[in-house]
Amino acid sequence: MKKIILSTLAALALSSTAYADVIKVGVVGPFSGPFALQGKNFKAGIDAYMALNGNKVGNDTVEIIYRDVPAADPAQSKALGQELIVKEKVQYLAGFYFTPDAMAVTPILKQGNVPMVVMNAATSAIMNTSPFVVRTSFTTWQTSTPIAKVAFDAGVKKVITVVSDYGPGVDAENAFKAGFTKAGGEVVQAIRMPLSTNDFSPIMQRIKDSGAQGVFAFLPSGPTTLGFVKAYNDNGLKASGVKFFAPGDLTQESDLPALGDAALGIQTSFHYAVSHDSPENKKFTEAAIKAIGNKAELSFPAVGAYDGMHVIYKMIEATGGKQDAQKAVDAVKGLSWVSPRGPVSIDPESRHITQNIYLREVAKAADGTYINKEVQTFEKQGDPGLAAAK
Amino acid sequence: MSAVFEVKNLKRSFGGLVVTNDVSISMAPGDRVALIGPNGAGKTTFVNLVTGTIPPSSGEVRLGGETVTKVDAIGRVRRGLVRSFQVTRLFQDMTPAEHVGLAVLQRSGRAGRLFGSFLTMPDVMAEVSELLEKLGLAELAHRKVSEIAYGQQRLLEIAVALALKPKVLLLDEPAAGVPQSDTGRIEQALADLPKDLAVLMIEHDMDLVFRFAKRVIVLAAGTIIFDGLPADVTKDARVREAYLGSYAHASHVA
Amino acid sequence: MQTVFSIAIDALAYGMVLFVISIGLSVTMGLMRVVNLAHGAFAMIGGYIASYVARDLGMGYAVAVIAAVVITIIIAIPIERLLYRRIYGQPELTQVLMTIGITFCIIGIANYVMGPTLKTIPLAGPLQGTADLGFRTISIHRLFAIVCGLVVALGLWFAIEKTSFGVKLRASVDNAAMAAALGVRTEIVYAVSFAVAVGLAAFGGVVGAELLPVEPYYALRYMVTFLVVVSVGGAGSIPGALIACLVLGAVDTTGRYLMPEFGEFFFYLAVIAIICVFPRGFAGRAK
Amino acid sequence: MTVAMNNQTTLSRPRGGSFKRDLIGVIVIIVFAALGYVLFPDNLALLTRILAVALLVLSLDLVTGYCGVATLGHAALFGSGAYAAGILSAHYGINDPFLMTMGGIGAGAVAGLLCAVIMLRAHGLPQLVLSIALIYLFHEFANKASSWTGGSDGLAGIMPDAVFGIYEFDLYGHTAYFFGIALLLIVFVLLRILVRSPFGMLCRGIKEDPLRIRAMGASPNAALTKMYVISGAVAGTGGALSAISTQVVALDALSFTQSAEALVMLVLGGTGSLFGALAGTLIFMLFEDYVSAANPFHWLTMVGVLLIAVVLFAPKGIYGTAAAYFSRRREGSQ
Repeated sequence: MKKIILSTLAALALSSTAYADVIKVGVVGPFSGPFALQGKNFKAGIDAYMALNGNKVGNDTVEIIYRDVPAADPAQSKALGQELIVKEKVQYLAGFYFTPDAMAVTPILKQGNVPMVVMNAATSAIMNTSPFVVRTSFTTWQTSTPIAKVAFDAGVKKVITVVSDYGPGVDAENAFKAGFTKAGGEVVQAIRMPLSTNDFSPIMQRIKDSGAQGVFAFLPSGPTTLGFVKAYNDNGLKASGVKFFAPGDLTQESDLPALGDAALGIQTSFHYAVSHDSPENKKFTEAAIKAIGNKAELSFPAVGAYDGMHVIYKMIEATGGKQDAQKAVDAVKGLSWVSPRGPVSIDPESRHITQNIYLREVAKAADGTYINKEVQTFEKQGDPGLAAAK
Repeated sequence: MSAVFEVKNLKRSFGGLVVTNDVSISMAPGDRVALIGPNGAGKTTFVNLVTGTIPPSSGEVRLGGETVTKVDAIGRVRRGLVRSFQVTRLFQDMTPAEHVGLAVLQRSGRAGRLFGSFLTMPDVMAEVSELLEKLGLAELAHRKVSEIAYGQQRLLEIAVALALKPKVLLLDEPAAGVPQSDTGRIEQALADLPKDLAVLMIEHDMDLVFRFAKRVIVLAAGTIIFDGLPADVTKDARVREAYLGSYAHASHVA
Repeated sequence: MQTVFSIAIDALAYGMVLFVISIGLSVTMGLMRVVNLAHGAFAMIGGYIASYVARDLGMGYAVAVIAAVVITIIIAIPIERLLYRRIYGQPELTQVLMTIGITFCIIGIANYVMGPTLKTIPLAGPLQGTADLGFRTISIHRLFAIVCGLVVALGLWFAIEKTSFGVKLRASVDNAAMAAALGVRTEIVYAVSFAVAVGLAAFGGVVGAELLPVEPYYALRYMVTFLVVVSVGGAGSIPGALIACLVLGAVDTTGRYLMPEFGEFFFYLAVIAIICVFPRGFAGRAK
Repeated sequence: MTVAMNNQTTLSRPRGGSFKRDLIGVIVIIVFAALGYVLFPDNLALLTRILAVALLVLSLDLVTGYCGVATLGHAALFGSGAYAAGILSAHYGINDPFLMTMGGIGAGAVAGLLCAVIMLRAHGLPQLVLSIALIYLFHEFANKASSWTGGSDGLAGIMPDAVFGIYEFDLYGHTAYFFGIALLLIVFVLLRILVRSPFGMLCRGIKEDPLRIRAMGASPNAALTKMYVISGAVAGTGGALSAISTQVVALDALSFTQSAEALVMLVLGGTGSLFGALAGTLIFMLFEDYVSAANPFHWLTMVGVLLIAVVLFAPKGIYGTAAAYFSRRREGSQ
């Protein structure tokens, strides 16, 4: 008898969460610490989406719960992910700026019956760790591959690659190498430097001595980017005609004011520029700038978060607010919409976003601010990284 | 009787300055020797050379017939050369029982044990009680050192040294800084030192020297200028010169 | 051969920038015996002030440098009176706890007030651009940093070794009670030294900003580098710090050129090697 | 306080049985563990993390609190344990949690030996810098050996088996929590025995005056090396617990940040006491969790204020100051 009452109670408890009016979304990201700016962009993207689309899906109210992982710290990320699922009873997990933080949480998705929407972490392999992961950002392979063709077409046949020695850096190096040798070029040297490097003059000397016509670089956005670009100018590489190619992490909009004139003319390939010219983007940037408070701080993680929210809203719609990870993920496979970055879709197989990659050049806008001006479009790019890993 | 402790032609210079010059001393078990000398005579350097804290420029130190010149300070302690310190160096947070216990454990090769406590080792405790009682410290056995009087700390220094069962004991001014009222107990402790132990005492207090030593060595400017009976030391012309002239020469020697 | 020269110049420039930023820490740690992990935080404050004055107020580089030094010192005075004074002579670990706490607070406040983005300090006209050395170009600012390093080194050496204040400072360091008995007001000596150290931090933060850009996490990001450089030199020694900066700068730069993928290894292996050979640092005095 | 003499040849034992205090310690830990389980059943992941870090801080207390070696690189031992346990599972398929823990203990001890050999070449500030250099070398090494460690992506694929084949390491973290509590209790009891042992006494002596210890014929460096190895085993236990409970190991386990945080927690609680280490860890991590959830954007300032407040108002650490206060009270009332 007692058992029946208990199980009835349990069922009641379960059903009350399943048909709850409030649907919680747990967002894990770096909201303090050296990467706080990126976390701030997550929040701006989410706030923008909810400002434009309301906080209700059907009868259900969406509530966001933020948790801070200041730097790549998978143990902390896992503990917070667990807490969000078990204690806060979130139906969706989202955010994740760093790959290891995302990878730490994917093993518990199945048991927790919770889908994860990755809003930034850019290593291809995340998608393989769980069928409940959907990604609305990009992969380093995706953004670095097109620039190889750009470099080759610009007449550069010998390139030296310089990357920060960590996961995304190595990904960028491999992606560029694959694309560039396929096009017929030669990578004369591949340099990996420690993440903490702050004086790049000796690296510039290496580039000079290598005899390469161009340099492909990948560094995480932030202070090192500034040092690298300055060193590139100050050591006379720019003047001597060594061309500079990089994925757009290097010319993140929030770094551009600091880079200033030093960055002018640098070409990068990326999935999103704040200056992208479309009505969707205009709407997005207006709302996001309002949310973040300072236009100069807005950059790509915000659009990943914005589209991530779009995917989550579609999932809630499809499941009617019930907790069903499989159904939610299935519902967005093949989903396509027009994002602020352009037309995008979720690849049904990899659950990663298919999108346009743009070649951009740093330029001065009419109002004196620096922008990434889109000059060329590579349409409907998937993620070549997964194929390469196989 | 053969020498238990020998120093032969010991020499040490810092740069061009010779601080210890050709010092030779030989001691047999049971000897009670006092080493005296004016300020800056090189006594501290001599102690450091003998204990192995600094290496000599040339010369030899022998312990129980074995040459230990190349042996480090720890090795010499293990071979039976133990010293006390001029200013007590005790562990302020530990008790006298723990001090002596640690010394006994170390001597018997048990200081590295990861379990148990000397408080539960009967043989160690017997030795600890015996030593503490002998030196009149039993009442204070479980007080922290920081809470006991300086005179008693000096006695504890001697207890720790004895717990190491030395063959040669180097006492560096054992009564320094002790109020007059307490020196009696220290003198008593010195008088009670094991009979077969060779003791070299470095001391300023001439009364103590005369009561304790059977032999006196005078060090001046790094050289032995006198080695003989206490009764003869004040009569020696060179000793008088060294002490009375020491004020004039101090700046050169120091 | 050109490459060797080129690397040598890079090493010199990098070492001097390190020197300018770290030397203030050498003063606090060596002369005042405070493990001041908040040193980088003061350098960062200096950088922010200079950036605000030069970029937002448009008042020029020279004004910015002076404003940064003066205002940082003014900000530091209450911190010294209320907090640092409590940890003089305390165990090192207590000092570590206090100064890390101060650093966290300053980072949090900087993040709140100035925002998380990088801040630059526009250079004065003559410092912009690059100079042609014949075989390579180098930014004029780097040359300026080298000169600053030399001037600071000479100035400090003179102040400590040749002035009456230096005598009082060294006396207070060696034996505070004795110095006080001789009529030296040690409290004032400490306060002035602290102000000098903070001023140097701010100056270094501004001059070094081209290499170590100003952002809220500056204070923690480079804390270790400063600490390492000062300790390898021997805390409190100006020539020691200079040698340490030049040697470590050279090791780091050369390593980065020859085998960039092992850059960190070279630097820290050199640190270990140096300390094993000089356990008190290059110019460490035996106590 | 007077010491009663039983007879003429043996001293009485000091008052206040140490066994009683051990028992109290164990009971306090169990009570806290039970409270944590009852009050925060949904936060077991965090509580397990606290347990793992507590082991690291205890291990740090052994070298810093009991031997006076200041280090900002202690996570090297913790991380080595974590990676060893993780690699056993991810690369060799050894998924038994006890074997993984043993692997962590062994690796931690080896790392401890390695660190000791280098750390003991200097004292004071240069020693602190050596520890920093070491932790960066460990970190870089793990980053470079990415085929073993997963590099900056972290080591995934750690799948510990159920404990005794029954208790799975599940989402709710019950097993991990109890596993961690068991490890902490065992380590705590062993460390209580250790710090009271002849060796523990020797180390306290070394902390106060290494020269005096040399004059007693004992080698401080040999003792410190031994303590470092023991400390490594303890930290390795914590690392293994972390790897088993989170099923992932990343470079942050070997980072300067982790080391510095551990030191902050230790000083916060009070050095030279096992309870201080535990209290410091618990207070710091709960505080951090609370303020970072309350304000994910600006919580660092609050942590800074806490540290400053502790130095100003509890200079011996929170536990150390409280213990001193109560013992004064007790003595006053007698």
